[in-house]
Amino acid sequence: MSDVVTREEFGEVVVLHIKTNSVDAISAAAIEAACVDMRPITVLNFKDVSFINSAGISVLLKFVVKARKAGYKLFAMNLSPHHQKIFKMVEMSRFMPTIEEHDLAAHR
Amino acid sequence: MSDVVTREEFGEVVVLHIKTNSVDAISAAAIEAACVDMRPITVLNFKDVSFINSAGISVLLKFVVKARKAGYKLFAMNLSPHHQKIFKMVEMSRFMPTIEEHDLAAHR
Amino acid sequence: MVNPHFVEVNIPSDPVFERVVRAIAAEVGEALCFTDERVDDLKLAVSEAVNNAIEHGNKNISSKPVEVVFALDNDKLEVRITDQGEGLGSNQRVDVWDRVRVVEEDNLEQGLLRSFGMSLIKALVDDLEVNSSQKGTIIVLRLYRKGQTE
Amino acid sequence: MVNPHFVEVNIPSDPVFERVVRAIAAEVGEALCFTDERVDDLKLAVSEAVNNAIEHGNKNISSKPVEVVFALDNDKLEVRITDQGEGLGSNQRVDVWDRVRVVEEDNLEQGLLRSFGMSLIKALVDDLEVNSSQKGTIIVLRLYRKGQTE
Ligand SMILES: Nc1ncnc2c1ncn2[C@@H]1O[C@H](COP(=O)(O)OP(=O)(O)O)[C@@H](O)[C@H]1O
Ligand SMILES: Nc1ncnc2c1ncn2[C@@H]1O[C@H](COP(=O)(O)OP(=O)(O)O)[C@@H](O)[C@H]1O
Repeated sequence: MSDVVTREEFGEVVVLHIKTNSVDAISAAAIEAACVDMRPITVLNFKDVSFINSAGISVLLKFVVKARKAGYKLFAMNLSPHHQKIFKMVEMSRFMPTIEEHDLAAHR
Repeated sequence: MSDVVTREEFGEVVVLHIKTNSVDAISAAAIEAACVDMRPITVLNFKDVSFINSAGISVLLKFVVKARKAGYKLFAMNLSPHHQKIFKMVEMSRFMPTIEEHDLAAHR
Repeated sequence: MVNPHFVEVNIPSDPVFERVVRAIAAEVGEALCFTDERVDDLKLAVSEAVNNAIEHGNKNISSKPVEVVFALDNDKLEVRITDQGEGLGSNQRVDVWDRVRVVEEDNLEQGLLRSFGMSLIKALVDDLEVNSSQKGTIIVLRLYRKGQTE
Repeated sequence: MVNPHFVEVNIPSDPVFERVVRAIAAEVGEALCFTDERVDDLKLAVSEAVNNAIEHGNKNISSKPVEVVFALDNDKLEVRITDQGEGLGSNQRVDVWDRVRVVEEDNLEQGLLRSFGMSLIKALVDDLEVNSSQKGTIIVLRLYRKGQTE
């Protein structure tokens, strides 16, 4: 497991905490490495992320593809208002809707 | 009162929370403006500060001078390890020793 | 401030240095008192343009520099990104970027649609100009200081 | 990475742009995998040198640029800060900065001692070189990648 993403599991859920502030071409490989072991509910936590560009979105799409193949649900948590806007613009939000911290409580 | 510094008072204490991440020539004037109304125990909270240069130290010295004139005690709180090192190097720590959050509890 | 003010930077064509230009964009945006949201838009637009210059323009040949000039004046910020590539080719025209490209079911497997970056830039800035020849490409982004034009 | 790699920046002589150079220093330090502490040292040293170039060198005349070159190679980072001032004068010699200047009781009222910035730079980097003439000053900072030399 890399430092760039840390895992937290409970029930059917895995939360992948992205620990780099920049989701871009440089951090893409390390983030993609976390894509291997997803769960029926997979949540990407963007709390520490202050920047995502199209190279970053490309790597996030790998999670989308993987989740769809497995029939898993994929969510984004703690996305900044700016990134919510960007995700809406490129319709990423259709494939990775946002979830609130408290919505996960039921699974804990 | 400026956005750059916010005040919190209790008992003999005033905590001045420095809200800019950079204590430098650019933010100096706004920080100095908070120097006017000190208390017998004045604490500068550096929690949000990630950078201090010599122009920044110069403005902090104004607090030192003012505190000494009034016979007040001046402390630094939540100084990063890097800035603790710098304050020791330039012997700023003699004039503005560090204090821990919990040491203030007695005054609350 | 006397106008205009120029911040000029040259980076090698290695994607790691895109972060350098993005950091400059953030500081310049703050110096101009842009809102946080606008600074984020600026950083993203600059990031996409610089990555294109590194990748499509200079083909990741690190000895070929990408030059970025930030021209700050009273009413706008202009950012010029110049590479030494072979230009965009005649099939790439600015009007194709008028619609923001979106992620689509059919394209998921292949990753993003082409023209994703350029259409994002166009959506985020007030004004986009592309000057391209066989000697390279200059992308000019403009952000006006009094709110957005759209 | 092919070596050396250069990141070059020109800023106007206005203290607001020192933050731009400092942001570059932070990104360059991270690209070289410096520890957080070493990145902080680098940012502070660069900040002091750039402020001196703006203030003492170019006398805050914003149309006079300060040039900063970051040269990255396998074993070190070299930062060259160049201004167009009149030089340090014969009374400023590098050896006076060997001791870190400290805040003293007697000087509190006047603010900091002179030579505070330069002695800080000298303490923070592995190597400091000053080349000064009536045409300007070049300060060269070096940080070696395998630990500090002291
Ligand atoms: N600086 C450039 N030099 C040459 N071609 C470019 C440049 N910038 C963009 N292009 C061309 O425009 C296309 C669209 O770019 P973009 O929207 O960023 O999408 P992507 O980078 O994903 O292909 C690129 O695929 C490339 O062919
Ligand atoms: N780039 C420069 N050009 C001319 N003089 C300089 C330059 N940098 C430093 N100096 C001289 O060296 C002195 C020491 O600088 P420094 O240690 O940073 O202290 P300070 O800036 O507080 O005076 C300055 O007062 C100035 O006379």
